[in-house]
Amino acid sequence: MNLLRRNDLIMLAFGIVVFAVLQGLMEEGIIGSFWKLNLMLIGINIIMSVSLNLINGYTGQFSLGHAGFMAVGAYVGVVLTTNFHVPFLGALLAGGAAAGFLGFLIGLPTLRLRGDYLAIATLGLGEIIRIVIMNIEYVGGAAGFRNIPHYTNFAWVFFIMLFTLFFIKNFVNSSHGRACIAIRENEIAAEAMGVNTTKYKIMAFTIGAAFAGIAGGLFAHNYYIISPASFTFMQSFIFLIMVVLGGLGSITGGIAGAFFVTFISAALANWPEYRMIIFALLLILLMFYRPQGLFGYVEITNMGIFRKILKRGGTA
Amino acid sequence: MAAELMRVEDVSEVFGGLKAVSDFNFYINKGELVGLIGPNGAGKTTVFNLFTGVYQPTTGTITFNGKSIVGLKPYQITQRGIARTFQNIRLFSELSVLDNVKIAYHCHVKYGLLETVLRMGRYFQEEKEIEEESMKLLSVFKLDDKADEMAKNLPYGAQRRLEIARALAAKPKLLLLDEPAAGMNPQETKELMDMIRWIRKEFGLTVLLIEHDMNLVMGICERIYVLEYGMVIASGHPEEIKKNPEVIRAYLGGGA
Amino acid sequence: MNFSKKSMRLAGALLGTMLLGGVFAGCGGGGNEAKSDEIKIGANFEMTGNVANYGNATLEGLKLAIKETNDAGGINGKKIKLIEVDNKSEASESVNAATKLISDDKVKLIVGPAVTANVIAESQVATDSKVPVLAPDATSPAVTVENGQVKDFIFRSCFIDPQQGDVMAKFAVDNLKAKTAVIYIDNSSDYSKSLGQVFKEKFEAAGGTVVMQEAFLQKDQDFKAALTKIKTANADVIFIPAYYEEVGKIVKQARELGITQPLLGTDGWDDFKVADIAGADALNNTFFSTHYSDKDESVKAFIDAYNKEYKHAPNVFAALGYDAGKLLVDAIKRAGGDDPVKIKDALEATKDLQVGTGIITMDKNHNPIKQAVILENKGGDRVMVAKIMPEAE
Amino acid sequence: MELSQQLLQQLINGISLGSIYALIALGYTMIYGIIKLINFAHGDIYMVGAYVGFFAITQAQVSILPALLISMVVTGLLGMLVEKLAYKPLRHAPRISILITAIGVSFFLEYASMYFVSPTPRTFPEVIDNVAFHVGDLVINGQQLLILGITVVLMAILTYIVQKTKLGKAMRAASFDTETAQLMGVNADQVISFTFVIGSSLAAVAGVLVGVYYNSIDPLMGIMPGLKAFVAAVLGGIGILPGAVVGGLVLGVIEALVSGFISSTFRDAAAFAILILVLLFKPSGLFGKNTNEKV
Repeated sequence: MNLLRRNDLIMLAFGIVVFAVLQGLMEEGIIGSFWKLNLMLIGINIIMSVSLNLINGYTGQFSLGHAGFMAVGAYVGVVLTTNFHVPFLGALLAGGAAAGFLGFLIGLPTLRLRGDYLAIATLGLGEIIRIVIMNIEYVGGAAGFRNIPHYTNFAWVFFIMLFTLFFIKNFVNSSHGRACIAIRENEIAAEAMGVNTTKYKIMAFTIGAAFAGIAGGLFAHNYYIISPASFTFMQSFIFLIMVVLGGLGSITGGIAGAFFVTFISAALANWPEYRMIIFALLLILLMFYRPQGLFGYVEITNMGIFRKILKRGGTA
Repeated sequence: MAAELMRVEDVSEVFGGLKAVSDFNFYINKGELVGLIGPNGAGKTTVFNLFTGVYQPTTGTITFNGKSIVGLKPYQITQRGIARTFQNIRLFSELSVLDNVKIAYHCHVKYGLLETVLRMGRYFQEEKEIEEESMKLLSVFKLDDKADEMAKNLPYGAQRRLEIARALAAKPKLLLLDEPAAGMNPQETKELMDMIRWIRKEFGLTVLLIEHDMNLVMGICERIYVLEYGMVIASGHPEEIKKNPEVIRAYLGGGA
Repeated sequence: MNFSKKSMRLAGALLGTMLLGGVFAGCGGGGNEAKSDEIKIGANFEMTGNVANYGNATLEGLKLAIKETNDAGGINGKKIKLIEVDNKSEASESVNAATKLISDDKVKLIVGPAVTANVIAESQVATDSKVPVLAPDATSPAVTVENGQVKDFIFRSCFIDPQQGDVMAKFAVDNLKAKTAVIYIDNSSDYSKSLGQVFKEKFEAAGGTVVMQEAFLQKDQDFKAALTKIKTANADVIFIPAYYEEVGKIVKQARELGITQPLLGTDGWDDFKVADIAGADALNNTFFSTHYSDKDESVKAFIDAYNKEYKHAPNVFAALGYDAGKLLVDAIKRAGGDDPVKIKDALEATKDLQVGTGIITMDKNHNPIKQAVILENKGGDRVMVAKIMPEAE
Repeated sequence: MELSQQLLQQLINGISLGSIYALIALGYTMIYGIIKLINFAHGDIYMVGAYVGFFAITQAQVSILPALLISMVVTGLLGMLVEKLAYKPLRHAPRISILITAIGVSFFLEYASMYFVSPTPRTFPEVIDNVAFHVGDLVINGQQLLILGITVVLMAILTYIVQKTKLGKAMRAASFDTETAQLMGVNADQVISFTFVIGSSLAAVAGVLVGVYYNSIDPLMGIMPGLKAFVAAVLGGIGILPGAVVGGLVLGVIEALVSGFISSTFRDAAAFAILILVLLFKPSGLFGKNTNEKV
């Protein structure tokens, strides 16, 4: 029975080792500031893509408004730290709670919609959030919020990312998570099996939005300034691309997608005029050769070597 | 015995002027195995959808276990103890056979969100129980060796069996089977019927069965309702039904 | 599982390669040591995204100035090497770009970005690493001074918003005898918002009334709804501090709706595209402040050189990019080497330097003291109606 | 100007803006109708249409009608090419992969154009005389009438094609059930190709007209109108041609009213809010029929 917990501990230890190695490389200056910044960005994007994956990949609800929730978390966070001197962790959590609460409010009516209709509705909601922020002079309007204290560092990003991964992994491997997956697979059958589909759609949406809010807080405290222009629907597209590239319904996929997209974008920084063209072509080619994403529904922990390390409990 | 489990009185269902079911009266006692037959388009599946909350009756009452279930959502009805299978199989096709069954335990899980994500408290105990019970169910339906296979890769007959296993995992008092033998060959059908008899005894279930094929129902059901154009044209023991001229007319056509 | 082992291996391999690639690319930073015969300058500009046309134009001007210097033998025998990075017109990407320039490319100075918000975003990174920033066209005061504090390493090579807003408000009251005004700003730009603010203060201080304030957003196409509303205000002048792309359309649509009042603008108007889009007739009776008049003899050299290099006339962004180039070349010369702190000191000491569009002296707030002109669009031509030399502080 | 006059003027402004959305939405809704794909690249196809028209007029020195035709042909072919190269290989893949491909194509068209024609906006030459009609204080512009007229005529022609011709029947059949249609002898590939050609050439018409009307085009001009056109199509009931036109007009009028009486900065928010409200109360759009999944 405690195999599951043992596996968690192994993963945690593995995570800490990865952190120690990366942190060491940064302190030694082997990883320069630019790549350090990008590693942090990858971490934040992993939180975004894995949380979006909970909504899109696991629960099958096509949301295109994730950048909007990120914006809410970011702005609530920076107002609290900059204007009210709330400690960083408190501001992050408050940002996450605010985004989650908004996700809940928005989810209640809109999650009745299906497929493309839900997609365009959430896209619209994301834009509404952004436009409303843009019209609030208190947070700097369209020009952005300035003088944000620089609290985010690699350790914050890494451990919050790790927490997010554990949270979502544990969630999807439970009866709650199975209820969400059942909705994705066949909503009518899920309902017939006693799953309160509305409740679980909203739950997934709220949790996803809350983590996006926390990621927004991390993002904002990394850049001294945030502006509504960083949270457009184009940004929601980018998060969706991460999820689909990595694999819908796979946490490993979410990580790989976030890594891939952020990395490509950074690696092409020296060729600005070709960057987006190459990115677009890569995207199309990847969809040709792996339409289900790099990982599909599969987790890396189910693959060969990891299986041997992590002996799985029972038959699963 | 003969305690009543479900009673349906004067239920009608109107779809935009079309009466799919009219003045439907029905009861089923605890432990009974009842059949619902009728030609194509007679409204059998509509009746199931009314029982399970997919549709709401336009008029009439449905009482289950002494309480009205009209107005409840499908998942609430499942939680009250009615589980069903579907005429057109609705498995969670991209998931493993085991996960299909595990999902149906959903409404019996007590651990909360916090216990889930922190993996403490009742989580491990309950997950272990679910896994064991699921495997037990699968072995009843001879699916235990395919537990890790994706549901959509199962052969047709096995998919039908998995749907029944999944419905049972919801621990219902009343099991509704919508054409469970559709598309099966006679040998498979016979095995299935034996299995239904057996699970009814083993799990102490009440079963309501929709079938197209009259002979099959005759062999297994204790009572039968015959539907035509949304109306009950006959009900009673198989022997009575066999002799009923209305039923013969409905099935053989022509004017008797 | 229905995925073949092969495809999983492929996925694994891809991921592995990316990881390795990341580490190597990370190491690559160290190997990029500067050759001793060149001085590395970073260019952090909006090359893609919403305001790419401003970023690219500035960059073109900057490149011309650098090219001229290198063709003339460089600075003390050293050539300037310009390293360009795109910030996608986004504040956070501007920080990424600046970080890359400083840590990977080890630049000695950063020029850009074009837009105020993106300059402010990178300021902290640059200040922390003691690398000076020279902003060619960010006119908001907050770029160089925040909360009364001058930012040590941040400079600009253009005038600031209050100067322009002041000039135009006075012009409206004194020359156009305006009593009422409508302000129509681009709500997505700091530049436009702060100019609107200054104009309102100065115009009302001079006895005028601002009767209506309206706003639009970058990349808007259709302004008729707001213009219909503005028309009802029937003010003496309409002040539109915005960039040329929107300005052209606004002027065209305003005239189509029968708005005949004088339209006033700022240096964002200074592009021939405005005339192309709006048409010469529509553009009559409009006035804007800018950095130079193309009729000015001292500017001719720059315009000719630019025309020769790029086969089209420079706009104001290109001119300011060129100015920034001249300014930095001068500073590096005086710094006598490529030490960033010395370059910074030299920038601070800039005095009476002839650049493309005028003569610059850096004031104590890191803002150049620079002339402004007011041009009138008249029958398809631009006529200088005023030249204002700022009083030195 | 009185309030009622101002309201009327705003209605005129709204209808002229809306007819542009409607024109783009027509193509959008046709393509969605047949392969159920939110073709995010449609807005960029419209941009390419505008550029082709621009180069035809400025480089090849042709007048507006041939320029329109050239643009329609080139853009129609581009649409077909995009479908053949990017979407067709994925016809049996999960829908979301095609959607991502569409976003990829959209990025590609935007940034490839930016590379080839530079991000600087181009000024469209004035090829159609712009006459203004004054009715009291109201101003109506000849180009506005032209765009609205062309939109309505194209809608009528398309409706005729879809409802009455053999090709239209094939399109409807393929839209309803591609596989069955194929069994019935419909060459689905051809029909889908053709839909893309029509949809894209409609976008080209919109692109050229917008170029003429606003005088300015740039590589990112398609993003917002593309999105708005999709909103218009959903608003009217996706897949329904008159729905797309009505949706576009409604959207335009809402935007004009919000800009005129509240604030321009809330214009887009209001457009999306209306969309969401409509979807909540009538999930299939103004003209759509509600369908329930059969259990």
